[in-house]
Amino acid sequence: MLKVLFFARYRETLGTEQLDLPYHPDLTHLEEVRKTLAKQGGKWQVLNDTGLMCARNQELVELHTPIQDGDELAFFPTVTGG
Amino acid sequence: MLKVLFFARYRETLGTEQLDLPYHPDLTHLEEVRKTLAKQGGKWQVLNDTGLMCARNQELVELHTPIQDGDELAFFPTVTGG
Amino acid sequence: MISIKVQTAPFNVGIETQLAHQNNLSAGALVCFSGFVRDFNDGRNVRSLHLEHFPGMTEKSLQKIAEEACARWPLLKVNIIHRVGTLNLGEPIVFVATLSAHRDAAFHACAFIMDYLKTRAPFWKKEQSAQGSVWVESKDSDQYAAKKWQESRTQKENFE
Amino acid sequence: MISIKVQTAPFNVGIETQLAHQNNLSAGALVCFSGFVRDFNDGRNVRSLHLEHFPGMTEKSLQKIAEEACARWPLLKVNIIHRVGTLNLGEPIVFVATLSAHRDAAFHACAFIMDYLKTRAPFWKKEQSAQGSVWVESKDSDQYAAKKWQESRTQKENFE
Repeated sequence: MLKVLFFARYRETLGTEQLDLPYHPDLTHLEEVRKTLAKQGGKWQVLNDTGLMCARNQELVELHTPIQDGDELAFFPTVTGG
Repeated sequence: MLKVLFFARYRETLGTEQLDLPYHPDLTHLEEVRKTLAKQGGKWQVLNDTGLMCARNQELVELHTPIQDGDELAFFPTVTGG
Repeated sequence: MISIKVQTAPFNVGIETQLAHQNNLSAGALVCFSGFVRDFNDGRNVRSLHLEHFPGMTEKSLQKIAEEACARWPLLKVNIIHRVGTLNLGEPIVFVATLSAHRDAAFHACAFIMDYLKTRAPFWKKEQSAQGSVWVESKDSDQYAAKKWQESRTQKENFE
Repeated sequence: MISIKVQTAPFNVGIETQLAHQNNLSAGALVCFSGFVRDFNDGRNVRSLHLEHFPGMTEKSLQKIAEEACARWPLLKVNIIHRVGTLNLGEPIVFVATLSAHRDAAFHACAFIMDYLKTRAPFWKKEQSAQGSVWVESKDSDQYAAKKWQESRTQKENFE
Protein backbone atom coordinates (compact mmCIF):
# COMPACT_ATOMS: atom_id res chain seq x y z
CA MET A 1 0.00 0.00 0.00
CA LEU A 2 1.14 3.55 -0.74
CA LYS A 3 0.02 6.48 1.38
CA VAL A 4 -0.38 9.67 -0.67
CA LEU A 5 -0.71 13.11 0.94
CA PHE A 6 -1.85 16.40 -0.60
CA PHE A 7 -1.28 19.91 0.72
CA ALA A 8 -2.47 23.49 0.31
CA ARG A 9 -4.18 24.24 -3.02
CA TYR A 10 -4.08 20.57 -4.13
CA ARG A 11 -5.67 19.46 -0.86
CA GLU A 12 -8.44 22.03 -1.32
CA THR A 13 -9.05 21.22 -5.00
CA LEU A 14 -9.10 17.45 -4.38
CA GLY A 15 -11.16 17.79 -1.21
CA THR A 16 -8.89 15.25 0.46
CA GLU A 17 -5.60 15.38 2.33
CA GLN A 18 -4.73 11.70 2.13
CA LEU A 19 -5.50 8.50 0.26
CA ASP A 20 -4.26 4.94 0.21
CA LEU A 21 -3.23 3.54 -3.16
CA PRO A 22 -2.71 -0.24 -3.60
CA TYR A 23 0.91 -0.85 -4.54
CA HIS A 24 1.56 -2.26 -8.02
CA PRO A 25 4.98 -3.11 -9.51
CA ASP A 26 4.24 -0.76 -12.43
CA LEU A 27 4.38 2.14 -9.99
CA THR A 28 8.16 2.30 -10.15
CA HIS A 29 8.59 6.05 -9.66
CA LEU A 30 6.67 8.99 -8.20
CA GLU A 31 5.90 10.08 -11.77
CA GLU A 32 3.82 6.90 -12.36
CA VAL A 33 1.79 7.57 -9.23
CA ARG A 34 1.19 11.17 -10.32
CA LYS A 35 0.10 10.06 -13.83
CA THR A 36 -2.18 7.34 -12.45
CA LEU A 37 -3.97 9.88 -10.29
CA ALA A 38 -4.06 12.71 -12.86
CA LYS A 39 -5.54 10.56 -15.64
CA GLN A 40 -8.71 10.18 -13.57
CA GLY A 41 -9.48 13.63 -15.02
CA GLY A 42 -11.63 16.38 -13.49
CA LYS A 43 -10.22 17.80 -10.29
CA TRP A 44 -7.31 15.31 -10.46
CA GLN A 45 -5.83 17.30 -13.33
CA VAL A 46 -4.51 19.68 -10.68
CA LEU A 47 -1.60 17.19 -10.49
CA ASN A 48 -0.54 18.32 -13.99
CA ASP A 49 0.42 21.67 -12.42
CA THR A 50 3.86 22.80 -13.66
CA GLY A 51 4.84 23.94 -10.14
CA LEU A 52 4.16 20.50 -8.61
CA MET A 53 6.65 19.35 -5.97
CA CYS A 54 6.81 15.97 -4.27
CA ALA A 55 8.20 14.15 -1.26
CA ARG A 56 8.96 10.52 -0.46
CA ASN A 57 8.95 9.58 3.22
CA GLN A 58 9.06 13.26 4.22
CA GLU A 59 12.03 14.08 2.04
CA LEU A 60 11.89 16.43 -0.95
CA VAL A 61 12.55 14.43 -4.13
CA GLU A 62 12.11 14.60 -7.90
CA LEU A 63 9.38 12.82 -9.87
CA HIS A 64 11.95 10.37 -11.28
CA THR A 65 12.72 9.07 -7.77
CA PRO A 66 12.03 5.30 -7.38
CA ILE A 67 9.43 4.24 -4.81
CA GLN A 68 8.70 1.10 -2.77
CA ASP A 69 5.63 -0.55 -1.29
CA GLY A 70 4.84 1.11 2.06
CA ASP A 71 6.17 4.54 1.11
CA GLU A 72 4.51 7.74 2.24
CA LEU A 73 4.34 10.02 -0.79
CA ALA A 74 3.21 13.64 -0.99
CA PHE A 75 2.28 16.02 -3.81
CA PHE A 76 2.06 19.77 -3.23
CA PRO A 77 2.32 23.13 -5.00
CA THR A 78 5.61 25.06 -5.03
CA VAL A 79 6.34 26.03 -1.42
CA THR A 80 5.83 29.65 -0.32
CA GLY A 81 7.04 29.85 3.29
CA GLY A 82 9.50 32.23 4.90
CA MET B 1 46.66 78.26 8.97
CA LEU B 2 46.03 74.49 8.62
CA LYS B 3 44.80 72.41 11.53
CA VAL B 4 46.23 68.87 11.46
CA LEU B 5 44.80 66.05 13.61
CA PHE B 6 46.29 62.64 14.43
CA PHE B 7 44.50 59.57 15.72
CA ALA B 8 45.13 56.20 17.33
CA ARG B 9 48.66 54.82 16.83
CA TYR B 10 49.90 58.01 15.11
CA ARG B 11 48.57 60.16 17.97
CA GLU B 12 50.39 57.94 20.48
CA THR B 13 53.66 57.82 18.52
CA LEU B 14 53.69 61.59 17.92
CA GLY B 15 52.57 62.38 21.47
CA THR B 16 50.14 64.92 20.07
CA GLU B 17 46.61 64.89 18.74
CA GLN B 18 46.65 68.23 16.97
CA LEU B 19 48.96 70.89 15.57
CA ASP B 20 48.62 74.14 13.65
CA LEU B 21 50.67 74.43 10.48
CA PRO B 22 51.14 77.86 8.84
CA TYR B 23 49.59 77.74 5.35
CA HIS B 24 52.01 78.07 2.41
CA PRO B 25 51.02 78.05 -1.30
CA ASP B 26 53.43 75.11 -1.86
CA LEU B 27 51.13 72.98 0.29
CA THR B 28 48.80 72.28 -2.64
CA HIS B 29 47.70 68.78 -1.67
CA LEU B 30 47.48 66.61 1.45
CA GLU B 31 50.55 64.73 0.20
CA GLU B 32 52.71 67.89 0.55
CA VAL B 33 51.56 68.33 4.14
CA ARG B 34 52.32 64.67 4.90
CA LYS B 35 55.81 64.95 3.33
CA THR B 36 56.56 68.22 5.15
CA LEU B 37 55.76 66.60 8.48
CA ALA B 38 57.41 63.21 7.77
CA LYS B 39 60.72 64.72 6.67
CA GLN B 40 61.25 66.05 10.18
CA GLY B 41 62.42 62.49 10.83
CA GLY B 42 62.32 60.55 14.11
CA LYS B 43 58.82 59.85 15.35
CA TRP B 44 57.40 61.79 12.37
CA GLN B 45 58.36 58.96 10.06
CA VAL B 46 55.21 57.20 11.30
CA LEU B 47 53.52 59.25 8.54
CA ASN B 48 55.36 57.11 5.96
CA ASP B 49 53.12 54.18 7.07
CA THR B 50 51.73 52.33 4.02
CA GLY B 51 48.30 52.05 5.69
CA LEU B 52 47.99 55.82 6.19
CA MET B 53 44.53 57.29 5.58
CA CYS B 54 43.58 60.96 5.57
CA ALA B 55 40.63 63.32 5.84
CA ARG B 56 39.97 66.89 4.76
CA ASN B 57 37.29 68.78 6.71
CA GLN B 58 36.03 65.51 8.19
CA GLU B 59 35.67 63.75 4.89
CA LEU B 60 37.72 60.74 3.84
CA VAL B 61 39.97 61.73 0.91
CA GLU B 62 43.09 60.62 -0.98
CA LEU B 63 46.56 62.16 -0.55
CA HIS B 64 46.27 63.77 -3.98
CA THR B 65 43.26 65.85 -2.84
CA PRO B 66 43.87 69.65 -3.11
CA ILE B 67 43.73 71.69 0.11
CA GLN B 68 43.03 75.32 1.03
CA ASP B 69 44.08 77.70 3.80
CA GLY B 70 41.86 77.10 6.84
CA ASP B 71 41.30 73.38 6.19
CA GLU B 72 41.13 70.85 8.99
CA LEU B 73 43.25 67.88 7.91
CA ALA B 74 43.68 64.53 9.63
CA PHE B 75 46.11 61.61 9.29
CA PHE B 76 45.36 58.23 10.79
CA PRO B 77 46.11 54.49 10.44
CA THR B 78 43.78 52.22 8.46
CA VAL B 79 40.48 52.16 10.33
CA THR B 80 39.52 49.07 12.36
CA GLY B 81 35.99 49.69 13.64
CA GLY B 82 32.88 47.54 13.43
CA MET C 1 24.45 23.98 17.68
CA ILE C 2 21.16 23.92 15.80
CA SER C 3 17.72 24.81 17.12
CA ILE C 4 14.57 24.40 14.99
CA LYS C 5 11.13 25.51 16.14
CA VAL C 6 7.89 25.26 14.15
CA GLN C 7 5.14 26.76 16.25
CA THR C 8 1.67 28.33 16.24
CA ALA C 9 2.58 30.65 19.15
CA PRO C 10 3.80 34.17 18.34
CA PHE C 11 7.40 35.06 19.21
CA ASN C 12 9.39 38.23 19.79
CA VAL C 13 12.30 38.96 17.43
CA GLY C 14 14.08 41.05 20.08
CA ILE C 15 14.08 38.29 22.68
CA GLU C 16 15.17 35.74 20.05
CA THR C 17 18.04 38.00 18.94
CA GLN C 18 19.30 38.25 22.52
CA LEU C 19 18.99 34.49 23.05
CA ALA C 20 20.97 33.82 19.89
CA HIS C 21 24.15 35.43 21.26
CA GLN C 22 23.82 34.90 24.98
CA ASN C 23 26.93 33.61 26.74
CA ASN C 24 28.94 32.84 23.63
CA LEU C 25 32.19 34.76 24.11
CA SER C 26 33.77 33.33 20.94
CA ALA C 27 31.10 34.91 18.77
CA GLY C 28 32.10 38.08 16.98
CA ALA C 29 29.16 38.26 14.59
CA LEU C 30 25.43 37.64 14.78
CA VAL C 31 23.15 38.02 11.76
CA CYS C 32 19.40 37.81 12.33
CA PHE C 33 16.75 37.75 9.64
CA SER C 34 13.13 38.41 10.56
CA GLY C 35 10.28 38.09 8.06
CA PHE C 36 6.96 39.79 8.81
CA VAL C 37 3.36 39.78 7.54
CA ARG C 38 3.20 43.02 5.56
CA ASP C 39 0.25 45.11 4.47
CA PHE C 40 0.61 44.87 0.69
CA ASN C 41 1.54 41.93 -1.52
CA ASP C 42 1.16 41.98 -5.31
CA GLY C 43 -1.31 44.84 -4.93
CA ARG C 44 -3.52 43.07 -2.38
CA ASN C 45 -4.29 44.69 0.98
CA VAL C 46 -3.38 41.87 3.35
CA ARG C 47 -5.31 41.44 6.61
CA SER C 48 -3.85 38.18 7.84
CA LEU C 49 -2.00 35.11 6.67
CA HIS C 50 -2.62 31.41 7.14
CA LEU C 51 0.43 29.17 7.08
CA GLU C 52 -0.10 25.51 6.19
CA HIS C 53 2.77 23.04 6.55
CA PHE C 54 3.67 19.34 6.41
CA PRO C 55 4.17 18.33 10.05
CA GLY C 56 7.20 16.09 10.44
CA MET C 57 8.71 16.91 7.07
CA THR C 58 8.87 20.62 7.94
CA GLU C 59 11.17 20.11 10.93
CA LYS C 60 13.33 17.60 9.03
CA SER C 61 13.78 19.92 6.06
CA LEU C 62 14.73 22.90 8.25
CA GLN C 63 17.21 20.71 10.17
CA LYS C 64 18.76 19.59 6.88
CA ILE C 65 19.07 23.18 5.63
CA ALA C 66 20.72 24.27 8.90
CA GLU C 67 23.13 21.31 8.72
CA GLU C 68 24.09 22.21 5.17
CA ALA C 69 24.82 25.79 6.30
CA CYS C 70 27.05 24.41 9.10
CA ALA C 71 28.90 22.27 6.55
CA ARG C 72 29.55 25.30 4.33
CA TRP C 73 30.51 27.91 6.94
CA PRO C 74 32.10 27.84 10.42
CA LEU C 75 29.02 28.57 12.54
CA LEU C 76 28.67 28.56 16.33
CA LYS C 77 24.88 28.52 16.30
CA VAL C 78 21.89 28.36 13.94
CA ASN C 79 18.41 29.14 15.31
CA ILE C 80 15.36 28.87 13.07
CA ILE C 81 11.79 29.67 14.13
CA HIS C 82 8.84 29.45 11.73
CA ARG C 83 5.24 30.09 12.61
CA VAL C 84 2.28 28.11 11.28
CA GLY C 85 -1.47 28.70 11.57
CA THR C 86 -3.03 32.16 11.48
CA LEU C 87 -0.79 35.24 11.66
CA ASN C 88 -1.82 38.86 11.96
CA LEU C 89 -0.49 41.86 10.06
CA GLY C 90 2.92 42.95 11.40
CA GLU C 91 3.66 39.66 13.18
CA PRO C 92 6.94 37.82 12.57
CA ILE C 93 6.59 34.72 10.35
CA VAL C 94 10.17 33.51 10.36
CA PHE C 95 13.38 34.18 12.29
CA VAL C 96 16.84 32.91 11.35
CA ALA C 97 19.92 33.66 13.46
CA THR C 98 23.47 32.68 12.52
CA LEU C 99 26.33 33.15 14.95
CA SER C 100 30.00 32.99 13.96
CA ALA C 101 33.44 34.33 14.82
CA HIS C 102 33.34 36.49 11.66
CA ARG C 103 30.69 38.44 9.81
CA ASP C 104 31.07 37.00 6.31
CA ALA C 105 30.19 33.46 7.44
CA ALA C 106 27.21 34.73 9.46
CA PHE C 107 25.88 36.88 6.58
CA HIS C 108 26.23 34.22 3.91
CA ALA C 109 24.80 31.43 6.07
CA CYS C 110 21.74 33.48 7.06
CA ALA C 111 20.97 34.43 3.43
CA PHE C 112 21.57 30.84 2.32
CA ILE C 113 19.18 29.43 4.94
CA MET C 114 16.44 31.89 3.92
CA ASP C 115 16.89 31.11 0.21
CA TYR C 116 16.70 27.36 0.85
CA LEU C 117 13.84 27.67 3.34
CA LYS C 118 11.82 29.64 0.77
CA THR C 119 12.21 26.95 -1.89
CA ARG C 120 12.60 23.65 0.02
CA ALA C 121 10.66 23.77 3.29
CA PRO C 122 7.01 22.61 3.01
CA PHE C 123 5.11 25.77 3.98
CA TRP C 124 2.25 27.36 2.03
CA LYS C 125 0.86 30.85 2.60
CA LYS C 126 -2.79 31.78 2.13
CA GLU C 127 -3.55 35.48 2.26
CA GLN C 128 -6.74 36.95 3.66
CA SER C 129 -7.36 40.30 1.97
CA ALA C 130 -10.28 42.56 1.09
CA GLN C 131 -10.37 40.62 -2.21
CA GLY C 132 -10.92 37.35 -0.33
CA SER C 133 -8.62 34.46 0.39
CA VAL C 134 -5.86 33.38 -2.03
CA TRP C 135 -2.92 30.99 -2.03
CA VAL C 136 0.29 32.99 -2.45
CA GLU C 137 2.07 32.33 -5.75
CA SER C 138 5.70 31.26 -5.65
CA LYS C 139 8.23 33.74 -7.05
CA ASP C 140 10.76 32.96 -9.77
CA SER C 141 13.22 35.23 -7.95
CA ASP C 142 13.18 32.81 -4.99
CA GLN C 143 14.03 29.85 -7.23
CA TYR C 144 16.83 31.86 -8.81
CA ALA C 145 18.22 32.93 -5.42
CA ALA C 146 18.37 29.31 -4.23
CA LYS C 147 20.06 28.13 -7.45
CA LYS C 148 22.94 30.57 -6.99
CA TRP C 149 24.10 28.63 -3.91
CA GLN C 150 24.31 25.38 -5.86
CA GLU C 151 26.80 27.01 -8.19
CA SER C 152 29.00 28.04 -5.27
CA ARG C 153 29.36 24.89 -3.20
CA THR C 154 33.02 25.66 -2.56
CA GLN C 155 32.21 28.92 -0.76
CA LYS C 156 33.02 27.51 2.67
CA GLU C 157 36.73 27.77 1.99
CA ASN C 158 36.41 31.53 1.51
CA PHE C 159 35.47 32.04 5.13
CA GLU C 160 37.87 29.81 6.99
CA MET D 1 14.66 56.93 7.51
CA ILE D 2 18.21 56.88 8.86
CA SER D 3 19.30 56.83 12.49
CA ILE D 4 22.99 57.05 13.49
CA LYS D 5 24.19 56.73 17.09
CA VAL D 6 27.81 56.86 18.26
CA GLN D 7 27.81 56.32 22.00
CA THR D 8 29.85 55.27 25.04
CA ALA D 9 26.77 53.73 26.72
CA PRO D 10 26.16 49.99 26.26
CA PHE D 11 23.08 48.93 24.31
CA ASN D 12 20.98 45.80 23.98
CA VAL D 13 20.78 44.10 20.57
CA GLY D 14 17.37 42.58 21.39
CA ILE D 15 15.77 45.92 22.21
CA GLU D 16 17.37 47.50 19.12
CA THR D 17 16.08 44.68 16.90
CA GLN D 18 12.53 45.25 18.15
CA LEU D 19 12.81 49.02 17.70
CA ALA D 20 14.01 48.56 14.12
CA HIS D 21 10.74 46.99 12.96
CA GLN D 22 8.21 48.55 15.30
CA ASN D 23 5.04 49.86 13.64
CA ASN D 24 6.19 49.50 10.08
CA LEU D 25 3.50 47.39 8.42
CA SER D 26 5.05 47.70 4.95
CA ALA D 27 8.21 45.93 6.09
CA GLY D 28 8.49 42.30 5.12
CA ALA D 29 12.17 41.85 5.96
CA LEU D 30 14.51 42.96 8.72
CA VAL D 31 18.20 42.08 8.74
CA CYS D 32 20.20 42.91 11.85
CA PHE D 33 23.95 42.59 12.23
CA SER D 34 25.50 42.66 15.70
CA GLY D 35 29.27 42.67 16.26
CA PHE D 36 30.62 41.66 19.67
CA VAL D 37 33.89 41.81 21.64
CA ARG D 38 35.08 38.20 21.44
CA ASP D 39 37.55 36.30 23.58
CA PHE D 40 40.20 35.47 21.00
CA ASN D 41 41.63 37.56 18.17
CA ASP D 42 44.73 36.54 16.21
CA GLY D 43 45.67 34.22 19.08
CA ARG D 44 45.39 36.89 21.80
CA ASN D 45 43.16 36.35 24.81
CA VAL D 46 41.14 39.56 24.77
CA ARG D 47 39.97 41.09 28.07
CA SER D 48 38.51 44.33 26.82
CA LEU D 49 38.58 46.73 23.90
CA HIS D 50 39.10 50.47 23.66
CA LEU D 51 37.45 52.19 20.71
CA GLU D 52 38.92 55.52 19.60
CA HIS D 53 37.11 57.60 16.98
CA PHE D 54 37.12 60.98 15.23
CA PRO D 55 34.16 62.86 16.76
CA GLY D 56 32.20 64.70 14.09
CA MET D 57 33.67 62.85 11.17
CA THR D 58 32.45 59.51 12.56
CA GLU D 59 28.78 60.50 12.47
CA LYS D 60 29.15 62.11 9.03
CA SER D 61 30.81 59.04 7.54
CA LEU D 62 28.16 56.66 8.94
CA GLN D 63 25.40 58.94 7.63
CA LYS D 64 27.03 58.94 4.20
CA ILE D 65 27.32 55.13 4.16
CA ALA D 66 23.65 54.77 5.18
CA GLU D 67 22.62 57.23 2.45
CA GLU D 68 24.57 55.30 -0.16
CA ALA D 69 22.79 52.09 0.93
CA CYS D 70 19.42 53.88 0.55
CA ALA D 71 20.42 54.99 -2.94
CA ARG D 72 21.31 51.43 -3.95
CA TRP D 73 18.39 49.51 -2.41
CA PRO D 74 14.75 50.31 -1.57
CA LEU D 75 15.03 50.57 2.24
CA LEU D 76 12.39 51.64 4.75
CA LYS D 77 14.87 52.15 7.60
CA VAL D 78 18.58 52.06 8.40
CA ASN D 79 19.68 52.12 12.05
CA ILE D 80 23.38 52.17 12.95
CA ILE D 81 24.76 52.14 16.49
CA HIS D 82 28.50 52.08 17.23
CA ARG D 83 30.07 52.18 20.65
CA VAL D 84 33.23 54.09 21.55
CA GLY D 85 35.35 54.08 24.70
CA THR D 86 35.99 50.96 26.77
CA LEU D 87 34.02 47.79 26.01
CA ASN D 88 34.01 44.53 27.95
CA LEU D 89 34.19 41.00 26.62
CA GLY D 90 30.86 39.87 25.15
CA GLU D 91 29.46 43.39 24.76
CA PRO D 92 28.04 44.57 21.41
CA ILE D 93 30.33 46.97 19.51
CA VAL D 94 28.17 47.68 16.50
CA PHE D 95 24.58 47.14 15.40
CA VAL D 96 23.21 47.66 11.88
CA ALA D 97 19.54 47.13 11.03
CA THR D 98 18.10 47.34 7.51
CA LEU D 99 14.37 47.19 6.92
CA SER D 100 12.79 46.61 3.52
CA ALA D 101 9.76 45.14 1.79
CA HIS D 102 11.91 42.24 0.56
CA ARG D 103 14.75 40.21 1.98
CA ASP D 104 17.36 40.60 -0.78
CA ALA D 105 17.50 44.38 -0.40
CA ALA D 106 17.74 44.10 3.41
CA PHE D 107 20.49 41.44 3.27
CA HIS D 108 22.62 43.22 0.68
CA ALA D 109 22.27 46.64 2.30
CA CYS D 110 23.23 45.33 5.75
CA ALA D 111 26.34 43.55 4.43
CA PHE D 112 27.25 46.61 2.35
CA ILE D 113 27.00 48.96 5.34
CA MET D 114 29.21 46.69 7.46
CA ASP D 115 31.82 46.38 4.69
CA TYR D 116 31.94 50.15 4.22
CA LEU D 117 31.86 50.90 7.94
CA LYS D 118 34.84 48.58 8.46
CA THR D 119 36.94 50.39 5.85
CA ARG D 120 35.66 54.01 5.82
CA ALA D 121 34.42 55.02 9.26
CA PRO D 122 37.13 56.51 11.55
CA PHE D 123 37.21 54.00 14.41
CA TRP D 124 40.32 52.33 15.83
CA LYS D 125 40.35 49.34 18.15
CA LYS D 126 42.92 48.79 20.89
CA GLU D 127 42.85 45.38 22.54
CA GLN D 128 43.67 44.77 26.18
CA SER D 129 44.92 41.20 26.55
CA ALA D 130 47.19 39.17 28.82
CA GLN D 131 49.97 40.16 26.38
CA GLY D 132 49.33 43.87 27.06
CA SER D 133 47.65 46.53 24.98
CA VAL D 134 47.85 46.55 21.17
CA TRP D 135 46.24 48.45 18.30
CA VAL D 136 44.27 46.00 16.16
CA GLU D 137 45.71 45.53 12.67
CA SER D 138 43.42 46.12 9.69
CA LYS D 139 42.55 43.05 7.61
CA ASP D 140 43.07 42.72 3.86
CA SER D 141 39.83 40.73 3.71
CA ASP D 142 37.93 43.84 4.86
CA GLN D 143 39.42 45.96 2.08
CA TYR D 144 38.59 43.24 -0.43
CA ALA D 145 35.00 42.96 0.82
CA ALA D 146 34.45 46.72 0.45
CA LYS D 147 35.95 46.78 -3.07
CA LYS D 148 33.45 44.20 -4.33
CA TRP D 149 30.62 46.73 -3.88
CA GLN D 150 32.36 49.29 -6.07
CA GLU D 151 32.31 46.77 -8.91
CA SER D 152 28.54 46.31 -8.54
CA ARG D 153 27.14 49.82 -8.42
CA THR D 154 24.23 48.79 -10.61
CA GLN D 155 22.97 46.28 -8.04
CA LYS D 156 20.05 48.44 -6.99
CA GLU D 157 18.13 47.53 -10.13
CA ASN D 158 18.23 43.86 -9.17
CA PHE D 159 16.05 44.46 -6.14
CA GLU D 160 13.39 46.79 -7.43
